[in-house]
Amino acid sequence: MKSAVVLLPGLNRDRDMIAALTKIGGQAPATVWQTDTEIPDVDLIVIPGGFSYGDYLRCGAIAARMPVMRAVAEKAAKGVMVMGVCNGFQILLEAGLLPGALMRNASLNFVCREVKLEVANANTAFTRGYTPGQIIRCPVAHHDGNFFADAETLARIEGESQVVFRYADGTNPNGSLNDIAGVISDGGNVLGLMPHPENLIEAAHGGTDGRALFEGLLGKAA
Amino acid sequence: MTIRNDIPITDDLIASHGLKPDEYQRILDLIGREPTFTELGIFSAMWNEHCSYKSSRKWLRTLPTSGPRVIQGPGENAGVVDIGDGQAVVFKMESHNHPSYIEPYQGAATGMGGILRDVFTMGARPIAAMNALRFGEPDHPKTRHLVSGVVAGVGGYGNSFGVPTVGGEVQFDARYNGNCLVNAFAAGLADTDAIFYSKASGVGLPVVYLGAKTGRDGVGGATMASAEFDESIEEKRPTVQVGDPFTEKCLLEACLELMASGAVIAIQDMGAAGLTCSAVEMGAKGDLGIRLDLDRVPVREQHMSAYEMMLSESQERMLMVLRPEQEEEAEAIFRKWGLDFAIVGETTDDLRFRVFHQGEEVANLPIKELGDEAPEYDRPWVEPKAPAPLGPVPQVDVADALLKLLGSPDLSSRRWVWEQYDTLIQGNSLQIPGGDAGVARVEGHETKALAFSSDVNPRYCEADAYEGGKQAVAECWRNLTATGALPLAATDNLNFGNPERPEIMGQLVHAIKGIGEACRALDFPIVSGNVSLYNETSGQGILPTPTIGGVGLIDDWSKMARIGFAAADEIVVLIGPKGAWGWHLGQSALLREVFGRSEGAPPPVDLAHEKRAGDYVRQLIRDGVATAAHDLSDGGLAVALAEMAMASGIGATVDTWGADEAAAFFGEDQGRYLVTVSRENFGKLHGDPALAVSQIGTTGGSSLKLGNARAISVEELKAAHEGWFPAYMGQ
Amino acid sequence: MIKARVTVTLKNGVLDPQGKAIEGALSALDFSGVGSVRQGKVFDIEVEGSDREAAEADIKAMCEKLLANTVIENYQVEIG
Amino acid sequence: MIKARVTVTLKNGVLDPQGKAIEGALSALDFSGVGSVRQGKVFDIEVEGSDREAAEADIKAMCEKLLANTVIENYQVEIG
Ligand SMILES: Nc1ncnc2c1ncn2[C@@H]1O[C@H](COP(=O)(O)OP(=O)(O)O)[C@@H](O)[C@H]1O
Ligand SMILES: [Mg+2]
Repeated sequence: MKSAVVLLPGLNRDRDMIAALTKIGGQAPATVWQTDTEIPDVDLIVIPGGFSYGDYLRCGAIAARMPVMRAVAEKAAKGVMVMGVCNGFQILLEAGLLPGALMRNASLNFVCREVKLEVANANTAFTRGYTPGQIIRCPVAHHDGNFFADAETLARIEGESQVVFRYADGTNPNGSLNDIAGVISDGGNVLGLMPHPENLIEAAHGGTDGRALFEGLLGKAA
Repeated sequence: MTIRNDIPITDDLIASHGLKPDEYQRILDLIGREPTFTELGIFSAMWNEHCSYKSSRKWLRTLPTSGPRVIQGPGENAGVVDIGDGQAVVFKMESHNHPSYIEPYQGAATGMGGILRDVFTMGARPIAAMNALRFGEPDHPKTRHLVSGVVAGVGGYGNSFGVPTVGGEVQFDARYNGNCLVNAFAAGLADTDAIFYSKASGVGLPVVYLGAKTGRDGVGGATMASAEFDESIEEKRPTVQVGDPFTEKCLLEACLELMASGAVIAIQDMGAAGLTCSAVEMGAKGDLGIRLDLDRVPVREQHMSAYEMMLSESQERMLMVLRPEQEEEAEAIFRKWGLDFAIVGETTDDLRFRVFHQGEEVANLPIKELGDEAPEYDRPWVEPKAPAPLGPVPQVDVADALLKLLGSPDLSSRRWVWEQYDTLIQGNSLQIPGGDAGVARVEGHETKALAFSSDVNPRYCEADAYEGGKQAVAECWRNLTATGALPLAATDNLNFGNPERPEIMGQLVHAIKGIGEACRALDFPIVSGNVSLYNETSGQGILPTPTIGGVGLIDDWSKMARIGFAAADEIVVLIGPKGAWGWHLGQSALLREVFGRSEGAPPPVDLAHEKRAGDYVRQLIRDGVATAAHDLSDGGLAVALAEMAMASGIGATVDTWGADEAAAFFGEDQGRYLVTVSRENFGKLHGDPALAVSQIGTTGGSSLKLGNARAISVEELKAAHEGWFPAYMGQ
Repeated sequence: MIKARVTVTLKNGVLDPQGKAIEGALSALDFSGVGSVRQGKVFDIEVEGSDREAAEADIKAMCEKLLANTVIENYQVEIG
Repeated sequence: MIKARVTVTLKNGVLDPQGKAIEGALSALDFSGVGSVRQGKVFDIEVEGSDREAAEADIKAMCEKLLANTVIENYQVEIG
């Protein structure tokens, strides 16, 4: 399976993501720069975390309007899998590829800690490495991860099982509605999540709970 | 409105530039005429305490700065130390105290920005950061505001830039009420054959300006940083600099890309006194003149005068000498990252620093003298007074006292602070804050890792600056050792009051002597550092605070030790000096928190013992015998045991220790470690005849039982320890 | 040169963590009688030219495309 | 009930990284002729009572104490 990582100025977990994809997938992903208007033929496009454009204006807002994102949208429309982690999630929301918005954390503080995640929908291309309802460990590191959607949207995404990850065991770090940590598009090929599975994939990270996501995705199911 | 260059130089103007009459006379002697206004600004920037180290230089020279692994000691943007396999660690610590007091968020943020720039200017990618913070007493009306602003600022910058914060310090004391301390540390990794320096070489080469545009930020800032605060502080406000971590991150990537292209001959970041300091340094070091054309400097405000441009402290800027044939390539890299790139001058062979603005030569100064002939003072100093002897200390209820200490401002958990920092980014963090030292894996290497710790006990230094200086080094060295790391080298950030007062100067001299002696004894050279003086408000100086930031090397991180007990039913071993210990309560946390007293001498540091004990513990860790390790520091044995229990959720039972339980459990005698070993391995604790290696208890259960005191559940310990900070900050 | 001010505010019903935190902080500072606080943004923009209508149209387009997230925010343009 | 709007803007000369980034983004989006962009904040505040002057004084105090960072920001209060 081939993958590509989108690079934008200010992203800073790009190296972490590239390392995870390389280690688990066995080959380095292609990279595309913000001004690229074409994305190579890949099965998976990943937008990593960080502070694209410094998180200025709104997180992900400026990045979402860069040329490369038009190309991402076109690929997504064709069914290519797209995953946005943290800032990547914010960018996908700003680009209109996912429903809802991410507001400032309820504490107003940046938060970096390990949380528990419930795999609320294990029946997606991204989560098939997990069992339904499985609780995993995963770190978060963000300032704006407080998921919000209006009542109607919320009812819809809950009804359609578009909530893929939820903060579990009272570990919601940011005030997200319904403990939402990750959502998927109605087409099932675009996933956004706040936590960082790429930072929990090897012994050095103190755990490997994030691995199954990449293994499932990259067709290396454990 | 622009400021003209022919403003008459009056005594008031000289004084307001922080120059003393004899210093001004020296300027007249050097250049043989009256300086222009811009030249006066340039001299004031180069010759203030912050840039010239005029009060401390004489003493800094006494520090050990070399060693078999030291590639670059003090004098460059950061120190460089060989870690083998063709790689080096590049690190430094720097203060941003005054700016942080005036505007805590931006002050701390730009402090982080400055230290990160120091590291990547040398060609290293930053891999770890620490922040050592000191605030006034918790009840002081400004303290909460400073804590929240400084922590948010450190995080706001470091998180966005993308460096993991792996450690730091937070302390409170009334002596910091009027001057908080923000000491920021950064370390990066570079290849030993790709380290970049500020020394220019070659005549007629382009001097290139890179990064963000120049505004009026901090004009006069370096002068401010060297001035004692008084009530007129309000007037100094408009000089606040605002940090832009996004631009800095782009600058990092652009610089590393450019360095890899081979285009860079010399590079220097613009820190304090911006363009002035960086240009003079590049020229003076390379025995070259520099000619600057200010009309080419990218500015973000209109009508900036030469004076303002030369003194601006706008952030995220660099100066570089470039190979002319690679100019286009270089420019393309910077444009790609959205940064300014402008050729603003050239190197010359006349050893003059010449600055042109709107067709006028606004400065023409001898470049070497600007740097090298800065005044140096042998300021008068007096022997610090010996501390008053310690009176009798009553017995305490050990359990109550422990809970009180764990929940005190200085010993409580700093989780509220470090959870606002990204501790995991880059995916190499093996130990995040909360242990003895932060540990980051060396990317691309199977087994190697680096350990980082920042330490000083200012109360010890106040009571005895010499022992306190030794202790700061020893504690840092010990914290690194407790992870299994071999301490390699250190950086020092010397924060003191007004050096023109002989008592303060005496503290500085003694602290440096102590630091030097400890560094020599422990093979722990100082490779970089920073001095921050005049931390004084209305005559009240801060506690002497010589912060030591240390770096250690772990050959195989799979054998690294952590502070948490590894398992139940293991043996708890205390390692320390032989013979009767002092059970030292002078200047202890117990004395201060429980009895509200600060008396006595600080615990003395026996450096030969430190070395021996540290080497022994490190070997136990490397041999896989020690399953957990922790050094003893503030709060002594009881606090150390509690920390090991809390980190693991496993309790322990520890034997009683003679009649004086207060001293036994809370004494702060130096040179001690706790390790745990399995029962099978207990026999492997080879005896070192010079050390006391004693079994003092066993791990297990869910509570901590110390001597005759009531058992405290680990949950209760944690509640006390984790509670204070969030409650204090209102969360 | 035309100067404009754009004000972007959260739509009714959209969660405003910052506004809420400020409410709490104000009452902790003993300001009584504070009802709700909602936080928004302003942008002071200078555009070249002298045609105010064209500028207004331009700036509205900027709001739609970038300055506001119209899923959760409203905007308002004043030409100065 | 009195409604007030507080507008907080950066003082002249203080670097505005957000504004700068927005300028860049606008020109990347092909909006031409955009000079400078400066970003600020607005707070819409409801306070109890009907004494407009008292409310204004109160809100100014809130600005000084919390809403504005007067080291780098100016503020302006409008009572609605
Ligand atoms: N400002 C800070 N930022 C990050 N970590 C911090 C900070 N202050 C304290 N810590 C961490 O909290 C832990 C306890 O600090 P401290 O009591 O100073 O440790 P020690 O006694 O081992 O030197 C350490 O791991 C330290 O790195
Ligand atoms: Mg320690």
